[in-house]
Amino acid sequence: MMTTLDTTNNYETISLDIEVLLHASEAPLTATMLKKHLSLSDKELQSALEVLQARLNKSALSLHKSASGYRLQIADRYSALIQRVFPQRQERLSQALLETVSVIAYKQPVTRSDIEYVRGVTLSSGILRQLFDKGWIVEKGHRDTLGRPALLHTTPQFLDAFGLSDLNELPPMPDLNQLHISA
Amino acid sequence: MMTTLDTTNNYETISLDIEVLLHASEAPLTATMLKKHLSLSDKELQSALEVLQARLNKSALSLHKSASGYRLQIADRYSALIQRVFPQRQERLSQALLETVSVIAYKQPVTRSDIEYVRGVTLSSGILRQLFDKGWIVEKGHRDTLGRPALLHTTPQFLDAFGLSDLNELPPMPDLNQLHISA
Amino acid sequence: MQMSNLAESNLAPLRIYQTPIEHLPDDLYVPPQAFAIWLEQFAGPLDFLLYLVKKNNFDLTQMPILPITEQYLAYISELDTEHFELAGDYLLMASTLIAIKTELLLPKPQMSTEERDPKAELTRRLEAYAQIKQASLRLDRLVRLERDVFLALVSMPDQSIMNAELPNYSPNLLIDSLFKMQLQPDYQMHTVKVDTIPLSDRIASISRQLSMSGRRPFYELLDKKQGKVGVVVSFVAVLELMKRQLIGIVQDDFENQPRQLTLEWLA
Repeated sequence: MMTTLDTTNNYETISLDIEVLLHASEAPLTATMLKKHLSLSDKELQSALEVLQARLNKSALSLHKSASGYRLQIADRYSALIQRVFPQRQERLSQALLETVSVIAYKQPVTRSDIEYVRGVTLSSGILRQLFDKGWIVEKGHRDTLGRPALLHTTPQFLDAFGLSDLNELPPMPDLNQLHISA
Repeated sequence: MMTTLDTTNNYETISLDIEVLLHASEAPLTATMLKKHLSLSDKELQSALEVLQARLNKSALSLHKSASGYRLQIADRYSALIQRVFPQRQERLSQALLETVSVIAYKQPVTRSDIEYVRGVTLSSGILRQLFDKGWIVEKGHRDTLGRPALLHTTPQFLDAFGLSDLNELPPMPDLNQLHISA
Repeated sequence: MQMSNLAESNLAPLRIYQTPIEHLPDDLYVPPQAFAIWLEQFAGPLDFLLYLVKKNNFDLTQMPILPITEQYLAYISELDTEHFELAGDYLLMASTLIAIKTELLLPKPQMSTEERDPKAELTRRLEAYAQIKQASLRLDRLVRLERDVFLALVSMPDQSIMNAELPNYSPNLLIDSLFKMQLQPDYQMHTVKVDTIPLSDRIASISRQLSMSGRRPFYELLDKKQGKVGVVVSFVAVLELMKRQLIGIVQDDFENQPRQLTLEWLA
């Protein structure tokens, strides 16, 4: 039987392995993936994550759980410092891009022409390319109309980027009556 | 006069700020840059780096110092774990990374926004960081425009990786303007 | 709005078309110099219309449409080539507005109620747009990764330890990636799920070879390792490049020789 000290050491070791994998991974890692890669039980994972969280509390990082899994990010309280020293890291999104991704997020699945109809503007290929490049949208399936246009959906990365864990957490759509467009 | 306790706390705080900048920076940071960004004396920087080093010893990261500056990297002892879990991590070059280094190779010196302009998408920090890590690019000089953005160049290591002995040996560049297909 | 009454009546339609510009609310007029700034402030004609409706408490069913139409047409004439795509959008919106006006000016025929009501449709579109615009502002207020919070970047362990030998990449990888960047198939194109030989790679490789050699027989462009599927994918790549008018077929004028497909770079 393990002594308490051994167990603690063990969780410490596992927590370091988790830290490594989260840093080395290009995408967030789910609990399932962490358990698989490190051959852990639920209990071991949970305890090691607590140890990791405690260690990170003394550092500049925080453990964040997003829609697609765990990731390491710089603690919120340092955002202002980063914005001051590395202003180029602050990603700005154009209104056109925000409107486009909003149509996709709220009305999915949509076709390209659905987006153009709602926005009243021809969709520039640059905007779709940016959204594909960020991994925020994917094509999945086709609408059974002329030309069988591809259907666009948002991805878990989109949710990750906006700190959401589910599409249900999107801010509610504004009420039409409050928009004051008399019909 | 500061008490010893105050001084220690102070170095602790500085060490966290340094940790933040190293985690946030795409390129390695020199001592000069760290002192400038955080308004530190030589003494403060050295003491805070020692505090940081001590904290990192308990983590999975190490403070790495090279000619181009300081950076945080995963400790060497975790190489085997990373190789096992992410066997593709080293060899695979993403299309985004290739496009980025190609733009730098052919159009150098370029700024970050030059690359974004040519590629038509915003550049994620991770990609530049990977190119710096591979030692394929360096920052050298600044463009004299708003914000004095750093100029990026390719390195001899980049030539090595692609089996070239000189930039002149790069395959002739296609005329991108002629290729451009308007959407 | 005095003009509303006129617009609603079926009398003297010509006077509406002659309405002098000074009757317009100030907001409607954008001096040409401010045009570039204006373009950045509105996401399109619907956005602009929405602004007018909200700013002036216009009732879309009552408002005179001609001034706005005229304004749109003025913008179209100001649009430079860089914003050419927008011209179509504004033209469409202007013609919609004109269509609405025309229907209002004509005596209402007693027709089936199924007939679409363009004004109601425009109102619906404006509402749908206003809703999405509001939603996008709410989305933008969320805490966003890489604007409000940042991923921690770290380097991998030393390359020498991770990987004894440096991988050797072909320089063609660089040039192909540039071609791919420029020649990316439209995202609307139908893509086959399992493509063992990606079309975009073939397009890039064939572009590179032809742009450097000028012309080449089709069979020399094939990657022999790729087998039959490679031939098919290469052929599709050639068709795609021909469609984009980047390559053409060399007319073979040696009648005695067996015909072969020779391609040349046109760009």
